[in-house]
Amino acid sequence: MSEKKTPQLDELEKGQWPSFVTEIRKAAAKNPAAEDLLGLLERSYEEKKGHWKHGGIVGVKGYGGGVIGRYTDLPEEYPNLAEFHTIRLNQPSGWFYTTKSLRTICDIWEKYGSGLTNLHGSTGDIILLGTTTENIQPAFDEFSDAGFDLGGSGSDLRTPSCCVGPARCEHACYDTLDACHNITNEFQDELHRPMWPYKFKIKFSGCANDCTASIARSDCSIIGTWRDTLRIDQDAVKAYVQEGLDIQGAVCDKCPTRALKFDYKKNELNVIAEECTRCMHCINVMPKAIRPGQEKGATILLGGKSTIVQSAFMAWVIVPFMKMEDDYEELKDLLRRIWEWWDENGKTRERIGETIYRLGMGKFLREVGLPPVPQMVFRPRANPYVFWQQDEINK
Amino acid sequence: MSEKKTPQLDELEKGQWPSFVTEIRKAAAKNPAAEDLLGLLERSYEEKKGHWKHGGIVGVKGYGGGVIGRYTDLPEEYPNLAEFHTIRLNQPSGWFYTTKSLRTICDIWEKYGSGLTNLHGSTGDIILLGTTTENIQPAFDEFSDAGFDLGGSGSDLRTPSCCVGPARCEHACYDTLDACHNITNEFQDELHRPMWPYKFKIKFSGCANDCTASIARSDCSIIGTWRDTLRIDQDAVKAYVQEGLDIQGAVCDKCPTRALKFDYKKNELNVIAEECTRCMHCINVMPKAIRPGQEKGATILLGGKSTIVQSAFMAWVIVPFMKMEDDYEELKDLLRRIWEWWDENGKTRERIGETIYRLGMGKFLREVGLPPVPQMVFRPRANPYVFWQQDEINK
Amino acid sequence: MADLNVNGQVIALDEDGFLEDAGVWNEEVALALAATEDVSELTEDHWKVINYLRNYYEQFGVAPMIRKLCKETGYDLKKIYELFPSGPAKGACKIAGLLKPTGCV
Amino acid sequence: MADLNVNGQVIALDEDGFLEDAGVWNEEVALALAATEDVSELTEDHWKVINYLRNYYEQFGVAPMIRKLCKETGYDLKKIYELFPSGPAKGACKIAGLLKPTGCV
Amino acid sequence: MPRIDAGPPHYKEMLPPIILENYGKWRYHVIPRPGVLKHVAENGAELYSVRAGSPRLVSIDFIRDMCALADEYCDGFLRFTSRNNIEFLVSDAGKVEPLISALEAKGIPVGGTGNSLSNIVHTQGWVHCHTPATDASGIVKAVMDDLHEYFTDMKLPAKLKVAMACCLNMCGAAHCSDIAMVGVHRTPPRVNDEKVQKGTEIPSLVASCPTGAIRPNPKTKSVVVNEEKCMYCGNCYTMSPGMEIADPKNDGVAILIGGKTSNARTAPSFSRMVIPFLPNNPPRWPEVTEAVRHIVEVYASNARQGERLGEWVERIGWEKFFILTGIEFTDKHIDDYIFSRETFRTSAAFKF
Amino acid sequence: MPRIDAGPPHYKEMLPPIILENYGKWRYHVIPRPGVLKHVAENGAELYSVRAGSPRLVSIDFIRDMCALADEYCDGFLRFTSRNNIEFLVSDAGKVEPLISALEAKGIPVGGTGNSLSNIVHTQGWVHCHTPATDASGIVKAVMDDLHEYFTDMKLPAKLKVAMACCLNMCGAAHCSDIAMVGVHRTPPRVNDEKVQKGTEIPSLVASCPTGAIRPNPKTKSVVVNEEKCMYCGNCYTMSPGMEIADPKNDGVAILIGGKTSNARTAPSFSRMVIPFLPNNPPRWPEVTEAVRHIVEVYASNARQGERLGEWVERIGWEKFFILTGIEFTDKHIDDYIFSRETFRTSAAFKF
Ligand code: SRM
Ligand code: SRM
Ligand code: SRM
Ligand code: SRM
Ligand code: SF4
Ligand code: SF4
Ligand code: SF4
Ligand code: SF4
Ligand code: SF4
Ligand code: SF4
Ligand code: SF4
Ligand code: SF4
Repeated sequence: MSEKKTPQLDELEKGQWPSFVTEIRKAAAKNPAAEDLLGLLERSYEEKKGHWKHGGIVGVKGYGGGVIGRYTDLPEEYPNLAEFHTIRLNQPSGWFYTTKSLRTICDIWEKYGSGLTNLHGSTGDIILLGTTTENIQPAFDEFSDAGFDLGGSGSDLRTPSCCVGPARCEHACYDTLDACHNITNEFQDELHRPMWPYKFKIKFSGCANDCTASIARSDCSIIGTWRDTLRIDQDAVKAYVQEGLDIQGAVCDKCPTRALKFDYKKNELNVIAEECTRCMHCINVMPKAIRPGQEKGATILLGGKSTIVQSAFMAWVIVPFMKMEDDYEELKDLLRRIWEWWDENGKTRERIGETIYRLGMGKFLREVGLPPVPQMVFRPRANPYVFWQQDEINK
Repeated sequence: MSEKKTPQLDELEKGQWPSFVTEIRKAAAKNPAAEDLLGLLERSYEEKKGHWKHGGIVGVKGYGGGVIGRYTDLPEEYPNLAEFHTIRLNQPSGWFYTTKSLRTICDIWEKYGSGLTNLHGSTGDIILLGTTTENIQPAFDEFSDAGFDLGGSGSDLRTPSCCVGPARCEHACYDTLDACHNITNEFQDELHRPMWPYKFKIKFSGCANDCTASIARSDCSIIGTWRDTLRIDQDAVKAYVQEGLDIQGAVCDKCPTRALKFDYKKNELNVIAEECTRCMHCINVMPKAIRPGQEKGATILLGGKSTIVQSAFMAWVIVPFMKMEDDYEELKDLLRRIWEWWDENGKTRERIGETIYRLGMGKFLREVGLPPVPQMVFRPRANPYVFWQQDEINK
Repeated sequence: MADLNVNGQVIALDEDGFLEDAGVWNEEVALALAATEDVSELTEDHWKVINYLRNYYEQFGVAPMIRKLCKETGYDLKKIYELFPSGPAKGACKIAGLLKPTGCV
Repeated sequence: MADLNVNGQVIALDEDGFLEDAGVWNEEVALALAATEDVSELTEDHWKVINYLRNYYEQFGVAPMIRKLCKETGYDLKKIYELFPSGPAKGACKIAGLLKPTGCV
Repeated sequence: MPRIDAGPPHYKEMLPPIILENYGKWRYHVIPRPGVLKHVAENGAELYSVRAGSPRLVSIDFIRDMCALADEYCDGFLRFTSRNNIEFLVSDAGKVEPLISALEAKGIPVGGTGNSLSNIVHTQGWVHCHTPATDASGIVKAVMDDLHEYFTDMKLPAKLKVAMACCLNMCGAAHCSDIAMVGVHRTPPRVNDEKVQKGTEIPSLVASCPTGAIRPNPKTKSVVVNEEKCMYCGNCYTMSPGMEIADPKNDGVAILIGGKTSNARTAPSFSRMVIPFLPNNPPRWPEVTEAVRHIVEVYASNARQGERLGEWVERIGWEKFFILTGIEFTDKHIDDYIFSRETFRTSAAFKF
Repeated sequence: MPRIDAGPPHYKEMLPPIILENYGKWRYHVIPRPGVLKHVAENGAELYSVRAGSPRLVSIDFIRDMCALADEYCDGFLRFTSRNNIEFLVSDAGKVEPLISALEAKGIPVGGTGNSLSNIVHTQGWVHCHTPATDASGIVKAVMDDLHEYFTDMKLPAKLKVAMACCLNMCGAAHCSDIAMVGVHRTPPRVNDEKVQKGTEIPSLVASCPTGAIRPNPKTKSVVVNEEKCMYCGNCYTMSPGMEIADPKNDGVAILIGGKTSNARTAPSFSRMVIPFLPNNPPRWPEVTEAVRHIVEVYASNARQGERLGEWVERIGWEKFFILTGIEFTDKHIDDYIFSRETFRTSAAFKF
């Protein structure tokens, strides 16, 4: 079909890595919007600038989020991109699919959209790239019938995501897939109807390796851990020695707290339980010989986000250890209290981490009812600027 | 003389550490202001509060600083403390004295003051505690005749101080006493006539042990260092081995950059020159065997101050290496440029470190003409918020 | 999006169906906008929300935060979505003739 | 410090010799204050400094920074000390009837 | 009527039998070859995951192709990773090699496991977003072409996580990656008074500027920008269409390095600026690909085994990093934003 | 006429001959016994420095006494250290012991060298300052009495630098000490409108408050304090006599630990809050002396040889420190000021 030349994009069909241009071209063969996209993108490559208008606010009935409105600033030239909205579908926990479910998505998207997707968006959603205002509602209706629902956008709970966890990983300290699914379903209202100062992201990682990068990428990061002692299988240790692993160098010397002692003579490895900070390093290197302890749960961290505006924040510990059980009631209750506090105290477009930074951890902890513990900080304050409460001073 | 009871202070004449109360009592035997001070202090101990009025501004002719005005808020009861000002005398470099010079100070102070002193004030001055407005000028006149001069106070250069350095320390990488004396004399105007946004302190330490705590306690910290390689005397190393020093454990393992390699067989210690950060640790433990290199000079750090108001600042590197030679012209020139910039840009009561923090190192470096080098930072910025200059962008 | 025809007067809308010129808003325009957002009639409840939004905007130059809207009108979010199926931003603000909410999506 | 006697009127000074009540300042008072600070007469140069200080204070509610004083009057610090031997704070501000400088000593 | 708030499909419907049977009972894993993970369950069951690279921006044709492979080799089950790779879940060991051949025949690389470069987390760029300073997919394609061998082999000292974000919003969460490429502006926004008047909540716009560079202008009912104070973050444009900041002549890419999010050994850390600006040179951004390759190569040949990029730099010191790479250090590397103080070298110990 | 700007006496006039001769030519030193440094010059010359404790606040009688000793044992030369100890510069080895005896006879302790507690750097307190929240000399005396043995012996793991500052201005530079005692207020200033009206530049006063708690009150021509925002720093009082903040019922002492300024091994570091408040109980502040001794003892019995207090705590982790000492951790330990963010534990790795 396409007669238009795209010399720059053509360059990106060369090379060994699979090409997104080839993908757009495939879609363009069937869909005029995708075809226009090739032209528009080539134009951007020439001019070194984007051609999408600012903002856009479209959606489906009953929801306040889940769709990103998008219009080109060159509708005359690229009429099929006059409306080119994105639909965010909530992925299943752990990004597992049957081919059947994926094909269903493809079929619906072929009907209502450009045929282009992102698997996945950076928050975790299935991103369906490019449809018209008119098609949004019918597309949603069919996705809904097929068992899919929208993800988050706007100042709401964003689509939670989780690592592969117990489905395929020996390190998982709690059931990340179940927790993610459960929490997502519990907070459908918060996910679909924006009501807060800004967005709020939750990510679930089964251990401190943090394979969802939750500590940097989510307001609430839930990282699996254990309270007792990691378990060492001495036979497996000996097997590693025989394979030639330098246990002292590759494991003990790299343990951040030097909690591991290797006995050369006996080929035995022992841990000083109270020194271990459960960083996962030794377990990573020797998964056959070392495993997490048995009293498992998660550490809850709060406040992660990227650079805009007040600098990037890494999430920090607010609950050192929480059991992930009883339908996650403890976690749900905590989240509700946090949101209530944030909603009451946050400014527009202020992430929870920024609100706490502005108002202080002390106030946050007191008002949310969390007990202060040294695990919340790397180190105590370096200044003596303590706020005293009315009931603590002598009248 | 004193009939007044001081039961609380009496308690502080007990115990093994020499007592300041005993000292005040000695002075009180000859001086009524000192006697009143005992009473006033006892009263403070009873009431748990101070009895000095706010502020006070007194001085000598031609100077804007050097005297701290002080009046009690109970002049009726303690008439001899109605005026009880402090004179700051500039100590000699390194706090070295002949008994003759100290006696001279005592004699003059006996005549014009309470007979009480601090040897020394926390900035380094000889602190003469307690005199009247009337006595300030004549006291100064006599001190001046005896070869002493006032130190700093107010928004001026504060009395510089230095470590014992080459006078008695094998580690000194430059002549701290000479530098301190020279700089103090060069900037007498800045020392005696406040003219800046706030105070400015300089301290000189001969090596990274920083025995004047300059990095925390002075706006400009001048710390001796060397550019080449530390020198190791292998015979002395062997002697330490024989004395039983655990070189691997106490020296090599504690070297922050692991720059030292100990050869057990040869009893030889070697350094990887480019890895060494000249922290002084190994030299401290083995002064007979290890010494600084031969190409000596100093690192210049800027911005140190204590907690009020914007938090404590530790000084940071602005010139990694400067030779301390040629009458310190390079240092003087730099100081002048820094002061000029600060005076132009600083707000009232804003220390240089705070001004730079507020306006940015980039602006400071560009305007003061200092070349940016990685030694100025532990690590580069974590955000992409770079300011571009007009000549760097495409018009 | 197509323009709006209110009693013969053609009123310009942007792509998202918001008023191009907020100055032309009046109650009839509101009614016409409501129709575009699946709101068939504007009840007292609707007007309470609309008026609150307009007053707040007039006073502060910004739309209120949702929490405030709920608190001050006494309607919870569920109720707001019942009144305005496309929600407070796309629905209520549009009908109230406020600016298109920007920012966070 | 003793009070000041200006043409028979007794004017209260604080311990440091600053006016207790800045409102009583006038040129004669200035002259009397000058005497307490080893300034025997107030020349045109003196008045330039005094007037600058008073005007600045009136406008901003604070005394100017020294750098500003020097820049605006055109006198360097040396000259200021020649005019007011006890310096800009204790000398010039006092004679100009400004508040006692607080803060940094 | 569609169902409302039904939530995502249940993950259990998506799991292959071998996972359902061994759920939470995996014992350990090994990496028999690049791109293949072998997980062994307590009962001895073995699952092979074959990891394949994807451009992420894919057509439904591509998805259907992958589904066909999954049907053939994995009984119709597959997953995607948190870095947008595809994982084929093979329960029959004999099908691993044939699957890999089939993938390679389609030009789909297998790799990204263990000490390799994995897929680049990235964003929309000129393909779909309104605020980009550069494209995302294009740079990613160019860089992955260039570093292909590091994806298919495991010859790096440790895992290498590269991210790309097309503007400072950093949707790619580039702020904690081993290497981050970030689209940056370098000139202040140009105020379009008409658009600000018509389409903007002025108080929110003013409040959006982190450096306080924007002031309302009551006369024009618009705003003015103090250009001295602007550091081109683009946050004002997010708030208002009237604050155009895209500038083809000056937009480009910054490189930050040394971040990580895992807690293994060292605490998670932010990426840090090493190259403040490289020009936008589509379609292949040669300056960017070269800079990234150079950093990867210096890292690969200097770091110790098991050392993440940031761990290596922190051990040798950033001053040494600039020497080893030959990258020029400028005032732009020195932080001058809110948390600058903690980056200043408050110590006299450093390397020359 | 006095000389103006003549500067301090030249240090060379103050140096004993042995120093003049060996200036810059010292080769090494040893510590033959606590309180004595033996410096050996390249030419073999030996200088003994005998270090004696001083209360710092001393009378001229005391100085004359010390001069008498210096005349007798050191040919009339002595110095003071940066921590206010006195050093007698003895060039005749035979005079060291007699000097020590003479000092001890006068009740002057000899020590403070090597791995000992040295003198406490401190400030004016109720003796001379207008802003103190507590006394300085009194607490120092009480603590030094209590820890006397650590001054005269060298039985600590490393040097121990204790500082005392009587208000948050921290003239004692307590912010980087192994142990710091700091006078603190706990209630907001009480505005005295009259004093503010008469004696205060209101704009400077308003600007002085780091948390923006002070607003001008045009009606009263004074100011009002938002008590919620006040953290009792006292900076406003420094600016205005009308902002009285001393409060006998609530003023007291906070303890911070773990700072250092030397660059040896680890970078200089700030002291950190471990006890937010202890009451002012003159004359001997038992709560303070006990707390300090307790911390010293836990440190002494747990740290490794050569480890400064802060190095020890950083190695074991602050969470462990609170367990070992039994000090209660509260919300007051968590920073909520400008640079709080860098103190938050942005890591899932910690000890229970
Ligand atoms: C689609 C997606 C990028 C992608 O290609 O994958 C995306 C796209 C946009 N993001 Fe994002 N963000 C996406 C994940 C992220 C992430 C990563 C994450 O969630 O792990 C971040 C960093 C983490 C964080 O939340 O801090 C992120 C940080 C932002 C920010 C800055 C927020 C902040 O507080 O730092 C903005 C600006 C805003 O909210 O106004 C933003 C805004 C946007 C907008 C809506 C543009 C805007 O200014 O309004 C982009 C729409 C693009 C479009 O037209 O399609 N996006 N955004 C990601 C969502 C897909 C999904 O749902 O799965
Ligand atoms: C006398 C001395 C304490 C002592 O007992 O030794 C002292 C005493 C005062 N200092 Fe100081 N400071 C003294 C060394 C310090 C130090 C230590 C140092 O210089 O190494 C510091 C911390 C380092 C620094 O400069 O940051 C220090 C930080 C302050 C501050 C806070 C300044 C800041 O920016 O953080 C103030 C408040 C001010 O300047 O308004 C202050 C203010 C004061 C005032 C003038 C009180 C005031 O608010 O106006 C005190 C007068 C007491 C009196 O009546 O005698 N003093 N002051 C020290 C000076 C003696 C000398 O000249 O040798
Ligand atoms: C599949 C995936 C989880 C998922 O749900 O999708 C996953 C899976 C595994 N991760 Fe991961 N990680 C995955 C993303 C991550 C991330 C997040 C990211 O890349 O954005 C991280 C944190 C990144 C960081 O620190 O910046 C991550 C940090 C780790 C680590 C810690 C590495 C380190 O030493 O710093 C390990 C342990 C190891 O490999 O030794 C680990 C280990 C593992 C193991 C070995 C766990 C296991 O026993 O099954 C899995 C195979 C790793 C491999 O590729 O060699 N995984 N892993 C993700 C694959 C992404 C990809 O396609 O490349
Ligand atoms: C006399 C004095 C310098 C002066 O000009 O007055 C001095 C003298 C020496 N210092 Fe110091 N230091 C002196 C204050 C300091 C300070 C500043 C302070 O205390 O406020 C510091 C930094 C404190 C800090 O880090 O918080 C200081 C940190 C050091 C260090 C590094 C210790 C460490 O490992 O952290 C050494 C090296 C050592 O002792 O191994 C050192 C070493 C030395 C040596 C051994 C240097 C030498 O070879 O002559 C001297 C004898 C030390 C001893 O007492 O055992 N000196 N030294 C100061 C004595 C103060 C006192 O009366 O106690
Ligand atoms: S975070 Fe831990 S549990 Fe989850 S996939 Fe990674 S290694 Fe496994
Ligand atoms: S998990 Fe980490 S801290 Fe614990 S023993 Fe292993 S390596 Fe050490
Ligand atoms: S700072 Fe260095 S040179 Fe100066 S006294 Fe201390 S150890 Fe010696
Ligand atoms: S001076 Fe410090 S860094 Fe250098 S070799 Fe010695 S211990 Fe290592
Ligand atoms: S990083 Fe910026 S330009 Fe790229 S998708 Fe996110 S918001 Fe859009
Ligand atoms: S780009 Fe950022 S800094 Fe510049 S005016 Fe806009 S919001 Fe402010
Ligand atoms: S610390 Fe405070 S109270 Fe003590 S002398 Fe310094 S300014 Fe005065
Ligand atoms: S004490 Fe400090 S915080 Fe409180 S009002 Fe005064 S200046 Fe502000």
